[in-house]
This record gives sequence, structure tokens and C-alpha cells, in this order.
Amino acid sequence: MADAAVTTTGGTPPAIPSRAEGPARETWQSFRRNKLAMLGLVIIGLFILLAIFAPLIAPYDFKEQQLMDRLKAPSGKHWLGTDDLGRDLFSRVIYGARISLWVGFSSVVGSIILGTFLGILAGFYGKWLDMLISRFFDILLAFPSMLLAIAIVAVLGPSLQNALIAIAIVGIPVYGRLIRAKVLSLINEEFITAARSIGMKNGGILWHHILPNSLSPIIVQGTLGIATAIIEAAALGFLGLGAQPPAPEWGKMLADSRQFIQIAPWTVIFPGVSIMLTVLGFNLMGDGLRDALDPKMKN
Amino acid sequence: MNSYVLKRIFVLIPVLVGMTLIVFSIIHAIPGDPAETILGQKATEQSKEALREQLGLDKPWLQQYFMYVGDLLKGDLGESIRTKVPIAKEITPYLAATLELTFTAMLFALIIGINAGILSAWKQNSWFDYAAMLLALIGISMPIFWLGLMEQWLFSIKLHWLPSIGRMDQRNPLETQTGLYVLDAIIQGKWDQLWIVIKHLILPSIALGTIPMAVIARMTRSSMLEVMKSDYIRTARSKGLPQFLVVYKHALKNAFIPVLTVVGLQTGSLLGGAVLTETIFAWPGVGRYLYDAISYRDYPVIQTGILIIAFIFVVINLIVDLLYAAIDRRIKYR
Amino acid sequence: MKETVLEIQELRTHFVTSKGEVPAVDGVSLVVRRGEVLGVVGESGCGKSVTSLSVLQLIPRPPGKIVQGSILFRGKDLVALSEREMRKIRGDRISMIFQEPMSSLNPLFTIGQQLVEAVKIHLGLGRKAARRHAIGMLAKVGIPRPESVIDEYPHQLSGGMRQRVMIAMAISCNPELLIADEPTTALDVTIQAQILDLLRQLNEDNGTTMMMITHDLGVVAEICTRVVVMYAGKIVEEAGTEQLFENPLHPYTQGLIRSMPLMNEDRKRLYSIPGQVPALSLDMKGCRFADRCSKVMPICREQLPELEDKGSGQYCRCWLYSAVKEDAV
Amino acid sequence: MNGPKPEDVLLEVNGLKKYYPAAAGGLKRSGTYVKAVDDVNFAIRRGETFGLVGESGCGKSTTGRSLLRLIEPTGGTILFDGQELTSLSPEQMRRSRKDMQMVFQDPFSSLDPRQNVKRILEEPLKVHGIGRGAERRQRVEQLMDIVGLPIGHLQRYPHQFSGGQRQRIGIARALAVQPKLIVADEPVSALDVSIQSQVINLLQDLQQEFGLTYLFIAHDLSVVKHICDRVAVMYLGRIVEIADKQELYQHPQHPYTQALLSSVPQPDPKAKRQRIILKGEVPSPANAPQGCAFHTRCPHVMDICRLQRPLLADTGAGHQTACFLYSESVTGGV
Amino acid sequence: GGSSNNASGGSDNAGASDQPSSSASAPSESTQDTLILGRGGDSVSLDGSIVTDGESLKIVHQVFDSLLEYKEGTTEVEPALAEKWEISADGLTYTFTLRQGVKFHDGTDFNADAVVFNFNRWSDPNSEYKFEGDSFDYYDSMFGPDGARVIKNVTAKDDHTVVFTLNQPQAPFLQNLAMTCFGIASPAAIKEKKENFKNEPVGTGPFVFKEWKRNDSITLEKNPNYWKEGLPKLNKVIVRSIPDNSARFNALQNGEIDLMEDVNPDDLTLLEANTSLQKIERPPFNVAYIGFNTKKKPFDDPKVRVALNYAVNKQGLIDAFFAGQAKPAVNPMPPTLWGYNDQIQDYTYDLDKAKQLLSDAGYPDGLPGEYTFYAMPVSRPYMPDGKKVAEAIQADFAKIGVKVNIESPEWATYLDDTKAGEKDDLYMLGWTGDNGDPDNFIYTLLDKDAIPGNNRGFYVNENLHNILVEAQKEIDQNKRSDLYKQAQTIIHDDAPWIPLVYTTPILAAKANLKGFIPNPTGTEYYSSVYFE
Ligand SMILES: Nc1ncnc2c1ncn2[C@@H]1O[C@H](COP(=O)(O)OP(=O)(O)OP(=O)(O)O)[C@@H](O)[C@H]1O
Ligand SMILES: Nc1ncnc2c1ncn2[C@@H]1O[C@H](COP(=O)(O)OP(=O)(O)OP(=O)(O)O)[C@@H](O)[C@H]1O
Ligand SMILES: [Mg+2]
Ligand SMILES: [Mg+2]
Repeated sequence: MADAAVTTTGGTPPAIPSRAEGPARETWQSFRRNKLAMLGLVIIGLFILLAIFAPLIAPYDFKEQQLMDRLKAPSGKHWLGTDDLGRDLFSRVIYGARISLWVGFSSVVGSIILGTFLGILAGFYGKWLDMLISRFFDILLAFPSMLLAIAIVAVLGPSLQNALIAIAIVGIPVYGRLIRAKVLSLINEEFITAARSIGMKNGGILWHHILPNSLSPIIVQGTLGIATAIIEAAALGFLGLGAQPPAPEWGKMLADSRQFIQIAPWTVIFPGVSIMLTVLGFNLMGDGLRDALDPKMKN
Repeated sequence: MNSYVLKRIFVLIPVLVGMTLIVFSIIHAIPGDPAETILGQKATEQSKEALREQLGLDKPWLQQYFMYVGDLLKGDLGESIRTKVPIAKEITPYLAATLELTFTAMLFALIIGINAGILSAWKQNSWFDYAAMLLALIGISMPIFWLGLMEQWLFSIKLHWLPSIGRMDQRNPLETQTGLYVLDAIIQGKWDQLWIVIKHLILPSIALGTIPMAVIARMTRSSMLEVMKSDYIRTARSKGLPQFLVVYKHALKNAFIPVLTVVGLQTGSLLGGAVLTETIFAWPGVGRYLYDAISYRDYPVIQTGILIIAFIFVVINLIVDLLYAAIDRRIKYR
Repeated sequence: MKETVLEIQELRTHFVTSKGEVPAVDGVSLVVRRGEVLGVVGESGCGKSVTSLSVLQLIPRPPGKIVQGSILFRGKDLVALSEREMRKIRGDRISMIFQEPMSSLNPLFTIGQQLVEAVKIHLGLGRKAARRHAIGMLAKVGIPRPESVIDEYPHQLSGGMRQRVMIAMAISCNPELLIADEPTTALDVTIQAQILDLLRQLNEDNGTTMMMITHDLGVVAEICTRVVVMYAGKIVEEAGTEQLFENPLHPYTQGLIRSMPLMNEDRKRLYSIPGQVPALSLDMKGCRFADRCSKVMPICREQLPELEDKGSGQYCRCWLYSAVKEDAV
Repeated sequence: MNGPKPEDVLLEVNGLKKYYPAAAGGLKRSGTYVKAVDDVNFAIRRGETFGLVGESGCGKSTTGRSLLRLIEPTGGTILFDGQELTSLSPEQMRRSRKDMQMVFQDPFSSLDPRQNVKRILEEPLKVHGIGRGAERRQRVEQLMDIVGLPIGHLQRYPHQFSGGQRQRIGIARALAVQPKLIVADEPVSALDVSIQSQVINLLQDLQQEFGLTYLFIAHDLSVVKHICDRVAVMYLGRIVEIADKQELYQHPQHPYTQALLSSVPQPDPKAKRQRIILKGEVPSPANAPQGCAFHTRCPHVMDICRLQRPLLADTGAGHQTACFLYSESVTGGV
Repeated sequence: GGSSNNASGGSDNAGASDQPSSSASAPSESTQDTLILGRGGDSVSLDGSIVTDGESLKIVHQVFDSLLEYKEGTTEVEPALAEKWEISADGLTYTFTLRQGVKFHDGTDFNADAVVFNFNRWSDPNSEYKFEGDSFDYYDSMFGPDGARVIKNVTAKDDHTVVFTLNQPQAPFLQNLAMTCFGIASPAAIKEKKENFKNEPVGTGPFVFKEWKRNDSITLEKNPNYWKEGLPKLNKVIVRSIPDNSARFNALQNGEIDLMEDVNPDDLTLLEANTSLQKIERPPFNVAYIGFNTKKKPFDDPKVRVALNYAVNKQGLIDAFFAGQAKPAVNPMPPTLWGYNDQIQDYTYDLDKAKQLLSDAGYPDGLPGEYTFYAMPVSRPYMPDGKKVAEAIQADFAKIGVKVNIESPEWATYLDDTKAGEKDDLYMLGWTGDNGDPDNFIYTLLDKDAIPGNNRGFYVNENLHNILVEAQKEIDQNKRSDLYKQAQTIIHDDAPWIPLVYTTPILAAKANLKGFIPNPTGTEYYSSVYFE
């Protein structure tokens, strides 16, 4: 399986390729060989394209109602059928991709920035700061994440933006801990000692050695984190604590259509399938990235 | 061992303090006047004042917090604003329902997840391995609320195999002693009712247990693969042990440690997911209780509900930690 | 000459990796005779461990596979045996000690639990008898307080003690052949001396036949009776220990011996073999050492020399001593 | 030969200590310490190679790193080139590292896997503001040349090199700032014999060319014998013997040194020497024995050894030993 | 059971014979004596006097009896706890003779003192039994608020005779007394349970309150001492809240419940195709509407309100969301009620006109800002899916430049919020008549006396108030009818609402359920229900 590790077995010098290869290039090559990961990339790429070009692709306005045409089964006119307000499901699903991807990306970026900042503070400067930050992470992690998100939205009020904030907050300790652990293990690596021994300042060590070497787990976790964030946003939407009408958020669409599951199953199937596919895409890609970037970091 | 247990518990204290602090702050984070938010604008100043007093909002912040913690330590979990019933009393049946559901879901996840993981690792790169891991990947990508709806649609509405909602056929109620219906039915020896209870449990447990199952299967597999590569497995094989002993005795025990961590963490996903599952399957558990409290702005209930679930989660992870130490004697020395 | 315990013939063990097939063991033939200690030396990655693991059929499959060759143990070809039959041999008639005493014991079971397993299976002893036997073995390898150590976990023991436990485990069924794969490499010198002492005793007192794998010529000189030198998956030289140190034939062996700093004599400057061990691949041709050899000849790059008898039990794989070379060029 | 003359001394270490708090199993800190380095004294002359040998865990690396204050020593003074290092501010210390560099044991982890050789070699130049632009590039190429690596490899990453080559990169990095002292912490122990001699030769050549002073840490006594001028033997955080190489190897005084030397396997099957095989193993520095740390394994142990700690004392000809066998007060007892 | 040829294959009898599921193991159908009713929302409180919502009153109705009651399936008044009564000529004194031998569920006697106790509790603003946060909205709205009470006092003449003295004649007085909300509670229980009475009600009704699992179910058991001979036929009633209409319908199809309220109009075809189920129509007696919060700008301006009236496509809504089981509403009361003004022409669906009118009102570019539009989170008989209807209306409003944001807080909060009138600008609601008098629609919902209370739009029109008060005092039904028609004209012109629809609520039950007679008011006894 993961034969990327072979280069470091024993003292055997690796076959030296004629051209210098950076770690990034090797990662890409090993990633490219992974069919499932590439499938994930394709799925995500597709949804990203749909999201970007939604106004061009969507045949209808996502909020345009045609009450005469409500709950129509998929057909040439409405590829995925219509919902109970006669809105074109295909258009709504496409616009929904915008919302889900936006929530996924931005909440994860938010948690990564804050998490990385705190994680580095804790791992690098240690002592009481580490105590404080680690406890803070422990405390946040002591709440089941979905529950914490619900609680935060309960306080802030239901809206897409608040859902996004909640999901981002819930994610902070995940990245924070990861970075902290990575920093702690890196600090014991000899090349960090080497950097100090040549007289490098802490800032330089952080910036030139620690951060670049912490990047791969963050990228992996971030990719998987987007998957989680999308599901969480959809779950909040499903509970009515996320996006509000008429926003075509997938979870909300599911919740609004669940009563038609018997007479118009497509209204439930397509938003659900969209969530699943996007999430699957990110999970596949995350798995692939992990195998490519960090073969030892399994789960 | 005992000092290890003490140490683990000791380490939890700041976490518990932090948890209560966060939960306590919920009411303070409400924008505007909490009393007004809860009671609505038309409430008289008098009743708002009374509520503030009930919630202790009229005192200095720190004092409020100590009062809150003091009450918690005394076992006073507050009173529902909506029903005026002590939450400790009100929440018990919901808690039992949730525990039964999450326990069943975890059981399902463990049994299937671990075995699928072992088989996958054993038959690495076989079609079974590929199929199981693809399914597991789909499993972790599944929005559980959607899965629940689909299950309901297929198995209740279309096929009529299983009930779609609730815990029990209400025409045929069970006398509850423990609140855990399976246990109640067994204690009372009511086997046909036990069967009904189990049928009600199947769909929600599958919906809730799917993600943990997938995660556990993946973890078990990779952990088994890792362990199977290790030196001590080679040693065991060099002794001439039969393969099943090598796998189930030497490998599994070691591979189980990371799986255990995941099990601990996944209880969080179960307890969080309960809100969704219970909504879909009209399961009268804490998740739904909490969800309703949110729509009623019944903040004491929200606070306590969250605190209790988080507490359960923390306790489960403590148990997991202790289990570790029981399995792996090195841990206390680290 | 003593009877043959193990005879490896033309063994080829390959690994399939993403960068192609790696011939880790590339046509190795050797013989281990009763009561002797055969040393196998060579640099890291030359295929020592893979050879020994091949004997016990413990090569991880995939990626490894035995492509060719036979391994005759008391005349029986181990390569052809079923897993079931092989299991009866492992730990009973052939046993093995590994390099890493830290990771070679299962951390979650007590010493006793791990010791009695093999005894129960191979000697058919009951629980109590197996335990008594295990305590006896621990005592034999010089572990103090064996009655209490038997109930301890590996992490409670030091590296040297663990290696003793490994040895106790390996000899507990009184094997006909003991393969030791770098048993002292991870240990400190003073501990290494203890372990080597123990192994020598086993050989001298019990007549245990051993195959001793090491990269340290010092260890070879201490304990082995005969040596096989490996380079890049092939045997390049074979000789009695004294013979080898006195009169190394192969340029690699010569270089190796000359590049070692010595305790008992001063060398102004160490000899150094230039370059590094080549990466193993299927399409290597010629002598594997050609690129680093100071006496390289054109034929060395073209054709692989045979391992030839140079008299008095010394064998060498080098064109320098080959009669054929003139004809070939 | 008596002790080195003051002007010859580049580095003088007095009473160096490094204690780590011992991790305790229970709730509280145990209050005990791991005395990794405990009162170490030695001096290194300009241009010499000073060897530090001892078994794993005896405190060699800790000593080496404390010199550069990569580990903050618990006590003691370090006089380097006339400057007291322990009293420098962190910033001053950082600057003075220009004059003392390190070469590490592990050629795999001592190079940042995400930097190519060019960046690795440029880094110390940048940090100490040495040269810029073309000048800097020239210096980097020169360094490659010095350690015998092709300039064409500058764009490569560490994992594309073999262990020996990586060690050369590490040496080049240390040389970049033209240090006076290089602390080489087991620079060859991870390498195969044929590669080891290449690196040893390189180190010797560089010393000649640049007049470097080495603190050469190793556990392989034959390597130390080959490369060093003077050697110190450490046991459990303390130096038990210091002497010139020839003196030490021919007339080892301390029983530990004697055992150590006799334990080294000789690649000479005919050299059947009297072997001293020590009983037991090195005790953990967390609970080092009272008195002489070696008394638990010493074949010549006396009563006083269990009670009192022998100090490093000159036994003539610059040979220093910490053993009661050689101190006057108990000479009569031998 | 038996096979059939309907669309869903052989599964004609979803509940029983086809699958060995939960219901199959229930005791055989013929002896079934437990009714499981599924409905859309939970009760807010079980003290009928402090609530106005149907889901609460539905349960209250089973537990309590009022002095009078409505004949099954109608709004005609019949004796209940009061066996007979006399009215003085001036219409100011009513003397009731109470039924003897009736006991509350807690075993205490029902008597004149109990009646006095209850009425005093409702009318005395300082009653010690008016608990924290309670208000007797129904009492205030049926019998006038404090300061304008219709009932002067209630006295016990003897143990079984109660005398009501009125300040002014009230035409629908008897009609009002028959309402569920004026069910007589056990004074002993109120005194004992205090605040908790609303969670554990005690009355004299056919069923005894047993257990309330919030948001899940309410369990009622047969009152063995019920004063009506032979009733109730059922042993037990379990009322489950299953908010989702289709989940509820699934449960019915699956045999998990026996009777469900508020069938999703979209599920009608499934219902009609299923032979093991029966469809039950409740006589239409309701109105659904959008109310304007007239306290707030710009909805204090009738021109704006009229403009928005033109922007709602009622027929479109009916086709889409009511499966045709509704008629467009014109007036604030249903046409089945006497006094309905059929002369009034509804505002047509005409977006251009709406825009024009907005422009006339000073908003040529539509209304400035965004408005909060409360849409009901629960399914009600008059409005199966408020959020969806709101979304449809939201889209139409947007077309005339009125941007509204839909909010649907939980039901109890929803009612509180709209009553307070701070958060909402527009709100959707409806009313099911509970006593068969136009007063119960128009006065209850739109008179200034109903603030705060059911007049959630804070609509104040003195003229209307005068007419309504006069109508209350007038005894002659023809004259009253004229007055109410006049009132409807005023309301039409002032447009405090957008009347939406009058619906025929659909219920569904297992085919073998008998004896369920739906009442137009939305509350009926389950006492005569039985299974075949
Ligand atoms: N599991 C494996 N997968 C791929 N290649 C392997 C594997 N195990 C060994 N090899 C390859 O086989 C060759 C020989 O390895 P082997 O372990 O026998 O070396 P060794 O001589 O024992 O070295 P060392 O002294 O480091 O133990 C190496 O080049 C290594 O790359
Ligand atoms: N950060 C630390 N915390 C606690 N103890 C430590 C720490 N670092 C080192 N030690 C202890 O200090 C002692 C000396 O360690 P050091 O690394 O100096 O030994 P060494 O002689 O270099 O050994 P080796 O040959 O294994 O490199 C060891 O027993 C080690 O366990
Ligand atoms: Mg090896
Ligand atoms: Mg070291």
C-alpha cells in the first residue's frame, strides 16, 4: 500500500533522480497515483465549478417560485424536478454548493488560523501558556462538537453566519492540538536544535522550520475538516439553526422537503446526495493527501 | 493503579471547571437582557425581576458563578422556565432514552466496525477490503439525518418492516423501572415486548451508529496493519504460533488501543448526533429535549442539558483512559 | 566435517515496491554445520536480515516473495513447506533472536505469558510445567530473580535484560539452529560483552548451532567460526574467521577491514572505500562492487564473477582471482 | 605533561550540572531529579580533539548541548575563549554561537526535510549576516566543495542523499560560520563502517585545514582512539577519567574504563584478551547510587565507595581519575 | 385487511396484517381500547383558562367539563355540569342548577363553591391562584377585560345553585360559557399544586390526566366515575406530538397511531388510495390570515395594508398547499357562520395594483428596509404548512418591493412574541371558532379590548369597537347579524389583516375507528370513540 515510506528504510541510499524534486512535487506524484484521491479531487472540482459558475449553469433563479409546477418529478424541463414551491431543484442544488463550500472553506480557514496560532503559542513557548491553552482545548473538546455548535447558535441566534462561526469555534481545538503536538515533536527534532545551534532566533525557527513542517498535517486535517464542517452546517440547517429561507442550503432543503419523501422523493434525495458527494470528495482527497504527505499519520 | 486513577480525575478538575464556566456563560452571552429574551417583552418588570433572581442574574458575576457551581454540587440542576419542574427530575427519562439509543448504536458500531476492520486488515487488498473500506468512507461521509430519513422511507414506509418513530408501541406499554426499555423488558421477562423495543431501536441506532462504525472500521484496519508490521508480531510468528493466535491475541490487543481512543471520541459524535436522530425518529431523548428547550429559549434547560451530556462524554473518556492503562501497563509510567 | 544443519541454495528474495522490484537477496548459497557459529556480515541493506527471515519464512508477503532457491533444513526444503508445517519448525527446531530488544517483545503481555506460549505449543507442557520451564530458562540466561521477572512487563526491564529474555525464549525449546539477527547492535558495549558471552557459552556448553548476523567485524572475530561476507544481496566472500582477517581476498572485504579504526594499533589515516552501496535493482549487471573498487577491471562492469573456491574453505567472488577472466575479455 | 596552559585553553568547563525534574507516577512531583550531568569539569585546548565517551544515557549529549546553551545548564560555568557563557543574555549567547557549532548524530533528523541544500547552507550565513548575493552563493559553493559534494546537488533535498552525504551537509553547515569549536555529537555512529571512515577522514582533514577544535562525543572507543588527542570517560553524569589518548588506552585506571576497554570486540580473532565482564547494567540517573556511582558494578568496590563520592584527581602525567583506588587516603587499602 | 388494487402494492393494510411489526403484537384489534392520536404540536399548558391554543384545549377538553357544552358535531349549546338554567328578563341574572353527584378526579366534590372559585380566580386580577406569568386571556376576551367585566359577580346560592350577575347583557353568554377554556377545575387541586396545576390538571371530564412527556405524549385514562352513562368507551387515550405532517402520516400508515389530525394536503391522494384508512373532514369553521403589526410603521397605514392585500395569490396558495381543501378568505370569519357579509368583494391578486397603491402611499420603490414575517412553525388545521405558505408570499412581496424575512420560533414562543408585538412586523395565524358566535371571531380577534391577547396586530378602531360592544349587548340575532356585517365592512376597508383561507381540515384514521364526530370548533370528546 503506502510505499512512499520506502525511501527512508534502512541506510539504503535512494535512487537519485536526475532532476531535483521538492517534497511538494513528490507529494503530487504520489497523490496522482491514488485513484480514489483523484476521484475525490474530481468531485470537489466539479462542485467548485458548479458553485463558481452557478449563475451561468443554473437554468432558473433558485428562488423563483412556480406554484403551478410544484413537486414535479425530474424531467427535461427540471432536471432534478421541483420542490414544493415549484422551484427548480437543480438550480437550488447548484446554488447550494456555493453555500456549503463557502461554509466549509471559510469555517475551516477560521479554525486553522486561530488553532494554529494558539497551538504554536502552546507548543513553542510552553510553560504556563501551554497549560492555559491546552486546558482551553480540553474544555472545548469536552463538549461533543455538534452539541457545542448547537449551543453557540442557540446563544447567537439561528443564521448561516452564526452557524459558520459556531463551526469554526468548534474546530479550533482540533487544529490547535494537532499543531501543538506537531510543534512539540518538531522541537525535539535535531534540525530544530541545529537551527538554534547556528544562532537562529525563535521567530526564524518558527517561520522557516516549524510552520513549513507542520503544514502537511494541517492540510490533511483541513481537508477532512471541510468535510466535517459541511456536514455540521447541513445538520444545523436541518435543525433550522443554520441558513434561513429562501437560501438553498442543502440541509435546510432536506428538512423542508422531508414531508414529501413519499410523494416526491427527489426533493429529499438530491440535496442529500449532494451533501454526501461533496463530503465524500473531501474525505477521499483528505485520505489521499494524508497517504501522500504523511504516510505515517494514519487517522 | 489507584494513584493513576486519582491523577486522571485530578487532571479533569480544570476541565470540569472550564465546562461549567462555559455553560454558565451561555446565559450571559445572550445579547441584551436575558430575562427579557426569555420571558418576552410583555413580561412585567416584576416577573422579569423574579426570573433574574431565580437565575441569580442580580448578583455580581463571580458570585453568580460560585452559586451556580454550588447548586450543581448540591445536585440542584436548576428549574425549567417553561414547566417550572426541577430539571434533575425532568431530564431523567430523556437521559435514559438517549443512553439506550447511544449505547445500542455504539454496540452496533463496535461489533461491525471492529470485525470489518480486522477482516479488512487480514485480507488486505482483497475485494472485501476494498468494498469494506469504500463503504466505510461513504459511511463517514453520510449526513446522518439524511440516512435516517432514507431508512425511514425504505424500511418503514415502503417495506413496513420496522416502526418509523418512537421507542415503544404505546398500546403495549412497558412498566419502566430503569428507563432503559431493553433492560426493563428483560427484567420483567416480557420477551415479546423486548422484541418490539428492539425493533424500535434498529433504525435510529443504525442511523446514529453508522459514522462511528465507519470510523472504527477504518481505525481498526489501519491499526491492525500497523501492528502486524511490528517486531513483536514477527517474534510471535517466529515462535511458531498459529495465525489466529497471532492476530487475535498478540495483534488485536495492541491494535485495540488506538481504536479505544476513537471509541471514546466517537461517543461525542453519538451524543451530538443524538439531537438529529432523535428529531427524525421522534425519540424522546435528551437531544430532543435540548432541541425543544432551544426553541423555547429555556436557558436553564439548555445549560443543564449541555452540561450533562458533556459530563457523560468526559466520564466516558475517563473510562477509556483507565481502560488503556488496564490494557497497557506502560501508560501509568509515561 | 560436521553434518549440515542448514543449506541455502541460490536463494532469491525480492520485494515489489513502487520503484520496481528489489532483489534484496540475490542468489545466496550457504551452509551451516552442526555446532558451528556462522557469521554473516555486510553493510546495512545488503540483505542479511532478509536471508535469515527467508529461512523461517517470515518475509512479509506482499511485498516480499521468495523467487527462487531452496532452503534445506536437515534435508527438508523449507520453501516448499506449508504454513502449518513451517509453524512446527519455528520456535521449536529453528528459532530466532532479533536486533531490537525494545520492540521485539509484545508490550502488553508479561514476560511469562510470552515465554510459555512456544513451550506449550511445541513441548506440549501444561500451564504449571511451562511456567517452571520458563523460569528455568530465565535463570539459564542469567536473569536475576527469575520468579518475579516472569510476571513483569517488558517495559520494566532494561535493554540487556530484554535481550536475555529473547534469548531465553529462543532457546527454550532447545532448537537445532539459532539465528541471531544483530542481537547486540542496540546494546551498550558492556552489555554487548555480556550477551556475546552468553551466546558463546550456549554454543560451547550446549553445542547450539548458530547463524550470527552482524555488521560488526569485531563481533565476528569474537564469536564466529566461519564468516560469510555479503554485499548488495550477494555473498562476495566466505572463509574461516581467522582466514578472513588474515587474508581477505575480495577488495570489499579488504577495504572493510582496512577502514576500521582499531584499538590495538594506530592508523595514521583510515582507508576509505569511496562512494556508497548501490541501490538494488533487477537490471544490475557486473560486479556489484565495481563502482567502488580500486582494482576494477573492464570485465567487472560487464559480467558478474562466480563465487569460487580459493582453497582451504575460502571462497571469493572476484575477477581478480578468476581464471576465466582472460578468456572473457 | 601537566594540565594545559591557560592561553592554550579554548574551553573550560567547571562544575557543569544539568538536572531534570523526574517525572513522578502519582499526583505530586516527586521532588527528585534526573542528574543527567552532575558536576563535570574539563578543559579543551585550541586545535585538539577532545573525546567524550561513555555508554548510552550517561550524559554525553547533555554535556555537549549545555556548552552551547542549547540546554540551559542547572549550574556551573563555561569559559569559552575568555568569555563566560552562562552569564550571557540569550541574545548575546545567540551571537556567540557563531564561534561554536554542532554536528549531530542522526543524519536523517538533523536536516530540515523541507529545505534544499542551498537553503540549509545559506541559513547560518543569513542568521549571522555573512555576505550577500553572489558572495553568499560563492561561499555556499565553496562549502560544498570543502565537504566533497558536487555543486550540482545544491537544489536537492535531504532525502535524496545517503547517510554519509547528509552528514557531510551537516558538517558543511557547521563550517559555514567559520567556528572555533565544533561539538560533534556521535557524528559517525549512525553510519556504516565504509562510510564512517569517509566522514572521519573528512573531519580530520578539516581540522588540519582550518585549525578547528573538536569536542568529539562517541560511544565507540575505537573511533575515539583513532581521532582524539585526549579522552574523557563518563559514567552516569560524571567524568570518571581524563587522560591523553595513549595513556588512557594503555593504562586505564578507573575500573569502569578498564571494563569498557576490555569489552570492545576486537576484529582480530587471535587477540584472546582477559575480558572484564561487568555485572548488571547502568543504573538509571533518576536514582543514581550514593557514593561512587559505579560501585554497584565495580569489581574492586570498597566500603568507602558506597559512602563517599570520589573526586576527579590528578594521578600524574595529566591523568585524572575519580576513584578511591588512586586517592592517597585509601591507597593503603589496596 | 385483504388485498386491494391500490397504488402502493399489496400493502393496503399498513397497520396490521401485512407485516409482523409493532401493531401486530398488540392485542387483537376488536378489543382495542386504547386510542393513539397523532397531532402536530404539543400542548402549551393543561390549564385551559390560561391558554388559547387548540393543542392545549384539545386535552383540556377531555379532562374538564364546562357548565355547558356543544352538541356533538355542532356549536349548539347543551347542558353539561349545569343541568338547567334560568335567565332573568333583563338578561342580567343567570341562575344555574348544577348536576349532583359529580366528583373531580381527585375525589373532591363538584359543587357551587367550585364554580365560584374558578370564576373568581379568572376575574380577580389579584387572585392568589393567578400564578407567575399567567393571564386569563380567554376570560378577558369573552367577558371583558378588568375594568370592563361583563360578569359582575358569581355567587353560590346553595350547594348546587350558582347565580351569575352581569353588568350588561351579553348575547353569546351561554355560548361562551360552553367553551372548553371555562372548564371547571378542582379548587382543592389548584390550591395544592399551585403553579404545577397546569402540568397536572384535575377536572371532572371523561378522561383522567395521567402523564405528560413534553413534546412526546400525553396519556389520559378513562374516568370510571364519569357522569355520562356508558362513557367513555376507551380505556386510554395517548396523544402524541409528531410535528412533521408526513412523519405523522407514516406513523398512521404504519399502525403506530390510530388517528391523526391535519393531514398534509399533499398526502390526500395516498390517504384516499389506502383502504385501511379513512378520511375524516372537520366541518370548516376557521380562518387563516396574515396580521399586520399596526403598532409599527409602515403597517400603521391602511393604504400599505391594502396594497399588500393585493399581492397575495390566494387561489394559487390553495392549489399548491391545500390540495383544494380550502376557499379564499375574504372576511375575518368563515362563511358558515351567521352574520357573514357576502357582499364584500375580496381584493384580487394584482401585483401592479399593489405596486400602484404602495406608490400612492408614498413608497414608489417599495417599502424601505426589511421586515420580520412570523410564520407558524407548526401545522394547524387552518394552515398545514405555514412556513411554506410564508415563503410563497415572501416571493410575491419581493416582487412589489417588500422584503420580508421569515422567522419561525417555536410555537409557544411564537404566540408569546406575536402577543408582545415587538419582534414581528407581520405574522401569520388563524382561528378556529370555539363557540359558534361571530363575536368569537371579530371581537375576540380584532377588538381593542383583545390587546394584549388575541388582537396581535394591535389594531384599534373605536368605531368598530362600538359596533362590537353594541352587538354583544343586543339580544336580537337579526340586529346582531347586521351589526357584524357592518363590522366586516369596516375591517375590509381598514385591512388590519390579509385574510388567507377558510379550510376544511382533514383528519385520517384507521378504517376500524368509529364514533369520532369532529366538531367545527376543533375540540371534541374522545369518549364515544371505539374500535370495531
Ligand atoms: N518490507 C520491505 N519492503 C521493501 N524492501 C525491503 C523490505 N525489507 C527489506 N527490504 C529491502 O531489502 C534489502 C535488504 O534488507 P535487509 O533488512 O536484509 O538488510 P540488512 O542487511 O539486514 O541491513 P541492516 O543492517 O540495516 O539490518 C534492503 O535494501 C531493503 O530496502
Ligand atoms: N529532557 C529530558 N528530561 C528528562 N531527562 C532527560 C532529558 N534529556 C535527557 N534526559 C536524561 O538525561 C540522561 C543523559 O542523557 P544524554 O542524552 O545526555 O545521554 P547520552 O550520553 O548522550 O546518551 P546516548 O548515547 O543515548 O546519546 C539520560 O538518562 C536521559 O534519560
Ligand atoms: Mg537487518
Ligand atoms: Mg547522545
